[in-house]
Amino acid sequence: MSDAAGRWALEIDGLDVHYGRVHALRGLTLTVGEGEIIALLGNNGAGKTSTLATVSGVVRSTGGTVRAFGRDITKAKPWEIVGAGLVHVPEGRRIFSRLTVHENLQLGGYLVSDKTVVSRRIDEVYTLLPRLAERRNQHGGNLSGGEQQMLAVGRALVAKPKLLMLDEPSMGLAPLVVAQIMKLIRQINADGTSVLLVEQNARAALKIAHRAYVVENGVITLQGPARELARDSRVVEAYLGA
Amino acid sequence: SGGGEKSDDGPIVLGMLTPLSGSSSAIGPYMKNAAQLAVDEINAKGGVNGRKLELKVEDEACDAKSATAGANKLVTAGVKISVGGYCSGATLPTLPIFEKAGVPMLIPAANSNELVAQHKKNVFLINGTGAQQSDAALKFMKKVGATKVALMDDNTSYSKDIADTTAKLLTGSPALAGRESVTAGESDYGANVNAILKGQPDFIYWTGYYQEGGLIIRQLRQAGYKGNVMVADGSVDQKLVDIAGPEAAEGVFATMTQTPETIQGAEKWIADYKSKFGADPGPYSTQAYDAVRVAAEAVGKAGSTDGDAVIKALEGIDGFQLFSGPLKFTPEHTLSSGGFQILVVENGKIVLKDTLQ
Amino acid sequence: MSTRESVPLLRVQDLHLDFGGVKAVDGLTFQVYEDDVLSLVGPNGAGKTSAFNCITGFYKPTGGSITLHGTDITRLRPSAIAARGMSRTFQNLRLFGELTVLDNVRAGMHLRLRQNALDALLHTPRFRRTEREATDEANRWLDFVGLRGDRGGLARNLPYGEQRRVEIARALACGPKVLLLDEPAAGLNYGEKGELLDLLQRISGLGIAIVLIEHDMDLVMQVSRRVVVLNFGREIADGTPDEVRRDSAVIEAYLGRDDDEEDEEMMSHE
Amino acid sequence: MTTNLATSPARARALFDRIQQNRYLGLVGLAVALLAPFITATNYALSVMTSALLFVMLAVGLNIVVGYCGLLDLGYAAFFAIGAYVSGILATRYGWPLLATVPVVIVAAVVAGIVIGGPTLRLRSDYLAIVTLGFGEIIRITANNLTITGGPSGIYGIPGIMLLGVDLSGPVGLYYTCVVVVALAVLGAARLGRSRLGRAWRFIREDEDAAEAMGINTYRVKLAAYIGGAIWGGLAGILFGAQLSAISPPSFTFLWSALILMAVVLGGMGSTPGVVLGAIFISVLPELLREAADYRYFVFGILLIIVMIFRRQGLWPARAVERQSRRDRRRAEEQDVRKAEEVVP
Amino acid sequence: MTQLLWNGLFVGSFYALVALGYTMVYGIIRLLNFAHGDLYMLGAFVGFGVLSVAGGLATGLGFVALLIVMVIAMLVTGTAGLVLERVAYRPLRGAPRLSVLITAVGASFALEYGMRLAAGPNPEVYPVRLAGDPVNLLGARITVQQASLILIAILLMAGLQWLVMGTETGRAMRAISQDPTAALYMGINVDAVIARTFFIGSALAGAAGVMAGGYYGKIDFLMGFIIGLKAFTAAVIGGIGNIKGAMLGGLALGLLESFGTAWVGGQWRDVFAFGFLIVFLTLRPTGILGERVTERV
Ligand SMILES: Nc1ncnc2c1ncn2[C@@H]1O[C@H](COP(=O)(O)OP(=O)(O)OP(=O)(O)O)[C@@H](O)[C@H]1O
Ligand SMILES: Nc1ncnc2c1ncn2[C@@H]1O[C@H](COP(=O)(O)OP(=O)(O)OP(=O)(O)O)[C@@H](O)[C@H]1O
Ligand SMILES: CC(C)C[C@H](N)C(=O)O
Ligand SMILES: [Mg+2]
Ligand SMILES: [Mg+2]
Repeated sequence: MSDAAGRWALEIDGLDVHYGRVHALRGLTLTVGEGEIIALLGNNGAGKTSTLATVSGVVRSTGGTVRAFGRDITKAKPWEIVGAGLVHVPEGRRIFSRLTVHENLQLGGYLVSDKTVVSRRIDEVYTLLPRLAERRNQHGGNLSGGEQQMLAVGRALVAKPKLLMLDEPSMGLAPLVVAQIMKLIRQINADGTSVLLVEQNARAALKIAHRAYVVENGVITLQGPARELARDSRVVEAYLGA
Repeated sequence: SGGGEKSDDGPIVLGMLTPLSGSSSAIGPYMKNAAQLAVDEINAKGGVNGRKLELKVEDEACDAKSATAGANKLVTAGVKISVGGYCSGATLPTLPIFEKAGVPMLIPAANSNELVAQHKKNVFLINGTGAQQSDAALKFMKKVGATKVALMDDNTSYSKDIADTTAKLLTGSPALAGRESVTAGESDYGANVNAILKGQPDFIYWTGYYQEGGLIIRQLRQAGYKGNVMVADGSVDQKLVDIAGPEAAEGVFATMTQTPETIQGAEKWIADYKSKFGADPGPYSTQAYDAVRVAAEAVGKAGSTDGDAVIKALEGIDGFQLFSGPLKFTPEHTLSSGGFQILVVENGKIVLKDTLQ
Repeated sequence: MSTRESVPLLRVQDLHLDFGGVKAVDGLTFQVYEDDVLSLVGPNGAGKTSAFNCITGFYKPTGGSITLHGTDITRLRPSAIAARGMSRTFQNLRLFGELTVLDNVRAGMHLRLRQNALDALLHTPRFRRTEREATDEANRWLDFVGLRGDRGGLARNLPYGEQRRVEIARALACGPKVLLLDEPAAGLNYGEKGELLDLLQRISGLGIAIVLIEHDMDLVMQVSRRVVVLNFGREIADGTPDEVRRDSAVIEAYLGRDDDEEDEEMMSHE
Repeated sequence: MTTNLATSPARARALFDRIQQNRYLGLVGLAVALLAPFITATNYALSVMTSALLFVMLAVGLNIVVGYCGLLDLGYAAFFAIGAYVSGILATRYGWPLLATVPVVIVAAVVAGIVIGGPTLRLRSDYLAIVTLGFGEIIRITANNLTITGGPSGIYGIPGIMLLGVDLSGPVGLYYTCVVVVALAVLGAARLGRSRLGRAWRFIREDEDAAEAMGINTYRVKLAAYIGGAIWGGLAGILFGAQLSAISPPSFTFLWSALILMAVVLGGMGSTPGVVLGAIFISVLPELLREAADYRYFVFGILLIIVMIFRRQGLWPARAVERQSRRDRRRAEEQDVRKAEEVVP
Repeated sequence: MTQLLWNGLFVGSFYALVALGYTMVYGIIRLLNFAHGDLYMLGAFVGFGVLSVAGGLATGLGFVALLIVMVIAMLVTGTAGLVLERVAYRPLRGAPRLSVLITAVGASFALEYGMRLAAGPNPEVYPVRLAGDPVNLLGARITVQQASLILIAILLMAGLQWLVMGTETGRAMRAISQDPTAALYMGINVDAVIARTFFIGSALAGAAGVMAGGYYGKIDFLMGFIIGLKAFTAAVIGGIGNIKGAMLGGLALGLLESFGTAWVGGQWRDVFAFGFLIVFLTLRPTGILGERVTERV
């Protein structure tokens, strides 16, 4: 078990998700302790994105429960879930392409009622990711792929989440920036945010995670402390390489 | 075709196409009610040839497709005489349908010259034609000493038809001082008013309907126009005055066949209508009423509902009293005298001004 | 071989692209030869995708020229460029999501299907034959890229990695001489990257030149013959993978120093 | 891995899929159309059915533009008007038999398609919608204002169709003429939709840029869709003139364009059986509601909402998935073992 | 000349007002809301109903009465818009874009013919009329009422512009218009924001309806059709989803019609206006203020 405080940030229990005829999640069970970074690994189509999207309330589960910070959010609306402090950086970035970089960041703080706090946090993001500051008045859609990814992460930070869920944040980033982002995640975590990290870059993910899960065909097949999994031969073979 | 020839003592079915939907749908109920009034009156007196009359009404929607479907439906329902037709454009394609079914048509309202130009032997117009209306208009223009006449229409078949025939008459004095077509259904005719006033007319003749007519009169006055305004029969409705506002409408003339309001002794008819339907009769209620009566008369004279016999009887009618005067069809099957007279708005009411006799 | 090498298949000469103030591409020059596997790398926003967009006709460059097989294609529309033997994939997948996987691949064959409207209306034998051939070939390309998912199903329902394969199959179906791939390994895990590497080598084996944009250095190092490094729209290095890897400017701007990584390793949690 | 696919909704869906893919479906539809007059053959029923057929033809034509190619066209009645007027004018003013006007109408429709499509197809959908709407209005107003088109009263006395000395102008003759023509039109549109060109239309609908990247000259292919739609509309116009014997500008208003579009969407964009069904629905429903008199269009409106809520993809949506024939599947399996070198680009 | 200009601007500001609501709704859910013009009609009838009930009381107060009535009508049409969204549009969230067009046309029919059932097919005349004596300004006849109506229109537009561009809600609206799912990830209550947009857009249409009723006097159940079409046109030429654009589009359309009538006559006016628009759009394919983003590939 983890060394984190006794409470769970997220408890997913027996989650089922169907897309029409496709049974994408089959009783998936997973927990994120408060203060933990959890890595979720798996092949394409294993159900990682589906897991996050269901937690966010964007996809409806067909069975199982989701609890966040002790509260049942299985049937909650997406905005209630964000309101509860669960923020999701979606796969494929989903930047508002015809809003400026700055406006995108402001939307990150949509549920924060004190707007001075929002602008302070935006400034913090600008210091963390100076590239965004340079492009603050450019349309999100005109950013390069990597810049968009930075914006997506930055946008989530403005919400100051209690649990941050990231879906492949390193996708499309230059190696240097991947390192930066991972560092950033660790920093956010150190400031008290729990993290659920979906990554194809397993090496980078396992490096910063406390614990990790491997999902295959919609069920968890492996779990354990990140360092142990990093040595597990099955993980090495499939996700890490020599 | 036909189909409903069940027995010779069942009711004689009359069919009416009239707009019940679309932008002219205000008229439909007037025509329908008035026709029903006539049917009920005749039935109360024992019907025709010992048979009752029955009225079937279909929506014409002022649209060709709706009208043809409606006409076919009426024919299928065994209609013997058609007493409907309001929009010329929608009525035109129904002519061959009724013709093939051997059904005579007494068209109460639609009056485009195109209806006449086809020379269909089953088609009779109860309303004065555009040409007759133009003649009346010109007569009156001369009478009031108009020198520069401007014409405004709404781009529909009926309206443009009158404007065109009137324009042809305006060669010497009065002279044509401009023409303008508006788009029906809008609210602001300021631009059209502007354009028409460029020619500095002293007499403006609006040949469209009252909805736009009321607005145009009002906007003409607001633009400072002080000359005469006259409207054609499509605009004769109390609503014209309401829309224009009583001050603006005051003194506006109209070319119109006789209306219940202008006919001596028609008060009783109005009262009957009102008590039956709880509303005042509106435009084309008299014509619809008359169409039913003429139909009954012709069937009575012919002694049968056979199409050709009825047509013969219709052609033979002479002096049958209509609201618009004694009836006698011309060889073209139009009214021999259009029966047009001039009305005027006086103290907010439309009253008879001049019979042009 | 050597004569071929001297005549480049694709030549990009002093390419410029400005967006208002932003110089997305700023004097880029490179050549691609037959059988080449050229990687274009560089920091995010360096102008790699923009360069692709210019080369394939989606952006009109503000300066410079592009020639393919010796003919100037700088101002042609994308379809005309594709017709001359260059096809591409997109950084953000651009599959026809509401169409079937097979139809997606048939899109690539559009240019080569000899069939007209009359054939279609009358269902002539030629129509039947070409349709059959199209299906066969589409299936072959899907086999080639190793697609596992349902070919008759909607493309958007495939998992991400599979969608990447379909996009490559679609580009291959165009019958290109030069294939431009924009970050094909993004979103793939280790095992899948291995399959991609194999796929790239097989494509190369078909005699198709590949230009690759990629941030995954392992893949770049293993597959490329040459690597061009961009920064701020300009070339900062050009050479074999090994040369580029050791280039200090590249390390500074793009790769980062190794000790950075070690640093992190040590910081792992207790 | 033990999902039971034999659950009843799945089986129903599979059955539906099979019906949808049935190649005899068209024949069944044709048989229904041919036999309908034996059930009821009053003039009224025939005229409603003929109108429905014309509507089917229009909807199928518009489906090429909107359903296949994804171009929002709010002025489709324009092509319908062009067909009706060109043939009407030639038939009444110059005494041509209606059949002889067909080639001229086709040429006119193609020209009109190019004139409006040429300069404006570069526009993205909503701007294109306005341009087409404007084009529709321009055509109607022009017809309303010119003398050759008969002004606001239009053209009347259009003769019926004569074929090899057989008079087809009666309600029955006309109906069967329409059945044949419309059946061919539906078949033609469906076949085009399943061809190389039809696929290209759909690629453009899905993603224009990606289509370009595949070597599809999107401009030319879109123009082809436009021209196709125009031809279908123009031909329907001829039949319309033959049916009503009179045509006038109010028959070609924006409302008409909107109704045709509704038939396409209501039926299921891009789906031939769907569009046919949608057209029948849109054209017959108001007739069925004649009895509701004053409530007619009120009920019609409410019904449209209800239908759409329950079938958001349309009454009969386009078939999304493609089932590989057994031969294809077997071959695919064989090919799995073979090696990739055999693939020739 | 100035008269033409003034006419065009006056009519155009009506178009603009209706176009604003249109463009808002369009902007957020890409719905060609064919029922929008009918909400304008509804507003006019609500105003009429209130004025008739209030009777002589209102007639005396004139302009002020109209303002009060306008607020009531805005509330009613706004609510109607909400209901419409809830009943006819929300169930189709996520459906193909054109599917919603059908329910919009259905709603349009239902509103038009529902009103016909309720109020009859005859046009009605407002008991309060804004006439007023014109003053001559640079050769144009201008009434105080006209000027005030334009002023109200401008104020409403300015408020809207501020709402959409300057507030959190506006930002949320724009976000939803681009990617509703991503908006969910931001914690935006998408349903609520869309509903709010409908309320505002519909209320604006209602306001325009009352203004038209009070100024022109005549209302009828089909009065929304043409203006709905014009609003759509105006919204598009202005650059869809763009508030300022809708305003400019409305004014441009008004001016085009005004000058078109003067130059080529009323019967060719629409040919002129549409012809101009087509040429304009071919040259500037994203409307007056539509953003010219190079679509990224
Ligand atoms: N909208 C959808 N409709 C149908 N099937 C879907 C849909 N979304 C996902 N799926 C299917 O659900 C399964 C799980 O998909 P999911 O996106 O969660 O995988 P993932 O682990 O995130 O994969 P990747 O690494 O490719 O992002 C896959 O088989 C996918 O095809
Ligand atoms: N349409 C546009 N308008 C304005 N700026 C643009 C546009 N397209 C690209 N840019 C800018 O040009 C620069 C180069 O972008 P490009 O997408 O080519 O980068 P890239 O090298 O592909 O980066 P990545 O690795 O992150 O995908 C970026 O800074 C981007 O913001
Ligand atoms: C005044 C009306 C009776 C004219 C009729 N609407 C027609 O089109 O002929
Ligand atoms: Mg995923
Ligand atoms: Mg890129």
